[in-house]
Amino acid sequence: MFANGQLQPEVIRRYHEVIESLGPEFLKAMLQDMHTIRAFEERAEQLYGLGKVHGTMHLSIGQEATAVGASNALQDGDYLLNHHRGHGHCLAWGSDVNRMMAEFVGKETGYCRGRGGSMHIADVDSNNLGANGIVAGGVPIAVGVGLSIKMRKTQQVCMVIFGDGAANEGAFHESLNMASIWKLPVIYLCENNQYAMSMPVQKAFTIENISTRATAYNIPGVTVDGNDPLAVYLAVQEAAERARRGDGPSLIESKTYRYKGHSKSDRQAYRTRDEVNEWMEQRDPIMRFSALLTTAGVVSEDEANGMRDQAIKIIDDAVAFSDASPAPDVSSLLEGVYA
Amino acid sequence: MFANGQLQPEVIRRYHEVIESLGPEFLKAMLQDMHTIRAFEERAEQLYGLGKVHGTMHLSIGQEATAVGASNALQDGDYLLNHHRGHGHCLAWGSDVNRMMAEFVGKETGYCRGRGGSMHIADVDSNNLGANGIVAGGVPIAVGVGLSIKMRKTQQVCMVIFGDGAANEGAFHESLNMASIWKLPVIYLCENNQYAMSMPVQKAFTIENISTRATAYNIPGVTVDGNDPLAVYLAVQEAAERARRGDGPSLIESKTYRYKGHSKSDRQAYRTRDEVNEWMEQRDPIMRFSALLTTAGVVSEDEANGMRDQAIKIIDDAVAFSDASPAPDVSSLLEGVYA
Amino acid sequence: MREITYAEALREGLRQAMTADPSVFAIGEDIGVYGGAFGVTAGLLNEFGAERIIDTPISEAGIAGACVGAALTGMRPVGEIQFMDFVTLTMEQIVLQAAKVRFMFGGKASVPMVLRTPSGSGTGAAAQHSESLENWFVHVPGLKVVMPSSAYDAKGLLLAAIDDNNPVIFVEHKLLYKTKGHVPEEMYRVPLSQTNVVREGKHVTVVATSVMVSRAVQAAEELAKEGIELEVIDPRTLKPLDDAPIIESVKKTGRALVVHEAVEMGGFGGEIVARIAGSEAFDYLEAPVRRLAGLDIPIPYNRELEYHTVPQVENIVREARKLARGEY
Amino acid sequence: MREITYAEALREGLRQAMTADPSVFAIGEDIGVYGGAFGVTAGLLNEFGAERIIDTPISEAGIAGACVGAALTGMRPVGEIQFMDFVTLTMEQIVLQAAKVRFMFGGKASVPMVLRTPSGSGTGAAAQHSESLENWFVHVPGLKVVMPSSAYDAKGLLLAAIDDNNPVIFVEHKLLYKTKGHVPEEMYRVPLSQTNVVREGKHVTVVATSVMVSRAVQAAEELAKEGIELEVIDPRTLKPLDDAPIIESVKKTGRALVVHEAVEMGGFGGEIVARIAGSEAFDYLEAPVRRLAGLDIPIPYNRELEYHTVPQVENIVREARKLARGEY
Ligand SMILES: Cc1ncc(C[n+]2csc(CCOP(=O)(O)OP(=O)(O)O)c2C)c(N)n1
Ligand SMILES: Cc1ncc(C[n+]2csc(CCOP(=O)(O)OP(=O)(O)O)c2C)c(N)n1
Ligand SMILES: [Mg+2]
Ligand SMILES: [Mg+2]
Repeated sequence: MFANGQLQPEVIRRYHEVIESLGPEFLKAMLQDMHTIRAFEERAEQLYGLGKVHGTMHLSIGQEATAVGASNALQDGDYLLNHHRGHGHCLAWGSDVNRMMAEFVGKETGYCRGRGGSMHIADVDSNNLGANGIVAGGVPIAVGVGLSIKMRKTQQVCMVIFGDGAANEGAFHESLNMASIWKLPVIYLCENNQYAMSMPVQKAFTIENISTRATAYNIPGVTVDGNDPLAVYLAVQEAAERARRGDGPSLIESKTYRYKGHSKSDRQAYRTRDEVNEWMEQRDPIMRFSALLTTAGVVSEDEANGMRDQAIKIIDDAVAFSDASPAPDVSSLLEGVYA
Repeated sequence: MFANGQLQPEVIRRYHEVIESLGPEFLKAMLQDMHTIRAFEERAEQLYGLGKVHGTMHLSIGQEATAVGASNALQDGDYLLNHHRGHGHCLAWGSDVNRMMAEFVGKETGYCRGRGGSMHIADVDSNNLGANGIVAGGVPIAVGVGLSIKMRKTQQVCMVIFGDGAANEGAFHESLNMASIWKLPVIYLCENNQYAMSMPVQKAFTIENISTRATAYNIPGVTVDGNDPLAVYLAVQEAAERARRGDGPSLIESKTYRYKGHSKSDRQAYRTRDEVNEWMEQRDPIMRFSALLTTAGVVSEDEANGMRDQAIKIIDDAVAFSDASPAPDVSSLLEGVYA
Repeated sequence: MREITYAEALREGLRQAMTADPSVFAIGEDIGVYGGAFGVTAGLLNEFGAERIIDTPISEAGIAGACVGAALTGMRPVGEIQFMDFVTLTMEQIVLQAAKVRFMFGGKASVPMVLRTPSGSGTGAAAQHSESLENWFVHVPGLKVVMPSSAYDAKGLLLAAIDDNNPVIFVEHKLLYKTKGHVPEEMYRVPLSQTNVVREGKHVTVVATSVMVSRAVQAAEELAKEGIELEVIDPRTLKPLDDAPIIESVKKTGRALVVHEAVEMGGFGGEIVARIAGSEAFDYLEAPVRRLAGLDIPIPYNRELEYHTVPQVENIVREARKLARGEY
Repeated sequence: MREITYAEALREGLRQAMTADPSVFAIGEDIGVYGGAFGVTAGLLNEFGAERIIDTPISEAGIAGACVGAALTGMRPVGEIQFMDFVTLTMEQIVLQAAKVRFMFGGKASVPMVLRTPSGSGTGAAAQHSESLENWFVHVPGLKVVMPSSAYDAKGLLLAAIDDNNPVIFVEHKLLYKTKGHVPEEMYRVPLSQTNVVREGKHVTVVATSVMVSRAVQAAEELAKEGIELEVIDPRTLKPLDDAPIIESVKKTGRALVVHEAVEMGGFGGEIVARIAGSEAFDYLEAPVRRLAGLDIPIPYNRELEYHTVPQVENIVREARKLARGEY
């Protein structure tokens, strides 16, 4: 098992340079964020179990590395188009946990005033253009964001995140083609967690790597270990540089795994417990990154252990905030439809 | 120039075997069909000019080789899904010119009783499932035809024809993926005539060959000279065999050129007269195939020359038929909506 | 009498159709091992195998196209679009192909397909998973639109829809899936285009669809205590519409209220009002013809906001009472 | 007074908006060197360059998405969908994204985009190129729907639509492009949601949209010879609808006829009838409220069949006369 440390020396050697260049504070914050995401998701599930949440949710436990690696490779002012399994991305983007939690439970203090809920959390002020309830719903929007950046001649980039399932929507195809012909500054990040609801990638694709599809648009396509935040970080960073240079879009496939069911009511008949356990035990992104940073001497064992507690505290506070927040007033029901 | 015969010996050598195996009658019929298609299109344009046609039309002059090569590679019982520039494919499929012409001018004796017109000519009895006014409209339908064949366990195949422009619709992507994962007996024939209305392929794609997109679905993709009916024939034949074997779909790109404007009212500001002339003079499919067959001794000069006259006679008769045909009766207006 | 749920009734209908006719098959996202997002197809994969219970990639236009192509060539597909909102991705295939092919080809092809899809709010699924878009399809010549409001109708209408040689949009409701009702075991049909007078009454005609039918019946029960008798009418098939029983009823009651969950503006209610106001029933009208329908806002996430976005029993009671008392 | 065509008026409006505001740009298929399928954007490529007059591949969902994303991030895109039928390929982006984003995000984003598209039959383009689907959009909260019937309104409404901070579906008509009218050169606006009484009259209120407005006016001129005076009303903006002038008119005339080209069933006419029949105008009604609209069939290719599929002047004359004479 990874915790035994066998892989460490090689991994550290590989990452020596990047660890040096990112520096301990940055790396610690990444690990802390991964813990916070997991704690958010665990609490979300718990709140759901307690009947405090009306609606559905899509948990990203097991996928924290992709969210944290990707967001950290971008800069203030860049854009994010997120998808339905988006709590992690939103948090990693730097959104306020309190307002996220408040939105999750439908309170007026939530990012969307309780109108959006789990699937629609957005933080427009920080150019987080929202999660999306529609599979691939954000993918064509990325074309417009990319065009807008190009026309406004800023140095921004737009990252659009979507699942393996989304890569089979027609919108994927149209968007990648348009971004490629116009060399738009868009990073297409496909978070391949092996399943689209019950559909395994093996049945939904005849290709091994979704990144192969970049060939159809003559753009770079890479597949990275989505449970390794640094691998994701490096790929997104490279794509962002390319985009800022004016060289156009990239497709990054981040291979990861979702530990929980697709949404609230999933018997998971489409996979085995063994498969889930294997990912949890062998490839857990938090465990791995934690081991890497401790072994590399970036964080101490104590610090690493404290992060989980810190995360839980952050989430406790968020729940306290959302508990204390008012529900939207019915008299405001008609607000916010038109500008 | 081709007519000077320089290319002949090499071409003949290359095609020796296929010319032998197809035999003179078959080849002559192919050439005759190409003439008939051209005569149909020329007359269509003329009728349009005379104000006899209400609506629009999309002429395939210059693209006859693709239509004739493709259809002849298939068998009775196979399915055709055609597109808006579809007169040629329909004729090559063996549909009745009289009823096509009648449909073109909106008569009751037309294939669609005058309800469909140029863009919707279908001959359901011969499994010609119709032209389609929607770019890529037939492409997802091919999935269903393929599934149906598979479930009915027949040896049929389905050929769906579409333009280069259609390859940028989302439907293209969804359809090819579905056909690939289920190994459906579908032949995707992309008739790349260099333009989608005013949009040149160079601006709409960042890839050189549209057939490259087969990579995204792990299926065979080939590009052939679409002005060479034998090249098209061979590619479609191979794809059909593969499909009948149960090995799934193929993508064939047939590179050709449209001589006329996109539709009735096209100033063609997006291309030069020189470009058009070059294709007409250097690569005309009828001229080339005629030269090949005469040089190979399959047809005599006389026969070859007679074919154009024969084509015109066929079309004269078709016009006479459609002229003599009644218009639909207004009292039948509500018919044919529901089964 | 056996009682089963609306979802079970649909499953039984589909199972019987598939057993009786090898050309019937089902296709959609997660309808196999998952059993469908709302469990309608649970277990059918084991019974019929992956060749006839076809799980698809997330490609709604492709699903629709698969149905159109299969239907054109001798099969009778039953497609599922996981939430009605996602029909937005199928409109080209449904509206420009399925609905028109027969007419465009001079009456020479048929497209015997059914597209099942769950509409409606009430589950906290927010704006992109809660829509009721039936009137879009009502507006499209060549389509039929069916909207069962009970377990009994769900099975009977599904079997009739599968028998039908035209494309049928079959609109289910998320909140109805778990509601129970009497459902015979045999393979019965509820004919399409046969409006159902669910409850007789003499004061106000209430035309309601889908989940609103039972709400209207509840409202009728409450108002009956006040001596106001509602006649509750469920068109069941919205297109082609059997409007005669509606017109007849209004001639009797002189008052009409149309209730649906879909957004009022541009909705099916307008069609019903126009049928009444343009017909001979006009002369019998004693009050304005009123609509009660969804607010002109996207469905909000918050439970209470969501509740107030679409008609509830108390709203129907209030409106019908006002109409009956001549307060309009 | 200068007279120019509806197409020219649109072009002038777009040109002025683009000149005045660098965030306005146009995007669509063949709008550049080709000048648009109906010539609306002819010449603009030369004026503004390929960065602001953007020719796209044939990817309608992508065009819609391009508009949504650009609008969300500070631009004011004017998209073109070459024929209204092809909006079927954009419904997800328009209905589930553009229309809902603001509400879903708690009122914190705006999507100032315009989607221009030509509707209507009369050009022999048959079933897949002749539709009038405006009521689909009317049914969607968050959208605005505009439908100019004259060159003057075309320019003024387009400028108002571009100014507006919401997604506006701008429905043009193929047969109107070449019609001429008085159009001032300055950059004037016709405010959205301002219903226009095109012609005053006292016997029958005719509510007409798009190409039907001039047909209604022609019908009014004919009937005037018989002493029947039609009041012709053009809502111009279908959503949000300014219905007060319609209600007022019906209170005056007591008779109403709603005319549109779109298929009658499930169409916008139902909305208008329901607004009238549910309002205080009900008490003034002296006759049923009637609709005259497209037949419930796909648009046929043959010219004569096509002609008879949608309302023509003579049909309006006949219906209005019957209403006026109390023959209903
Ligand atoms: C257009 C559309 N189709 C179907 C759905 C229902 N749905 C929501 S998430 C999901 C699976 C998505 O899979 P993937 O893209 O791999 O993302 P993941 O859930 O695995 O993160 C499905 C089918 C949807 N929301 N939108
Ligand atoms: C969905 C859709 N978008 C746009 C159009 C308008 N249109 C008709 S043909 C055409 C060009 C098609 O190009 P291509 O697929 O290359 O076929 P070609 O005309 O060159 O044969 C366009 C834009 C359409 N009919 N359908
Ligand atoms: Mg996935
Ligand atoms: Mg082309």
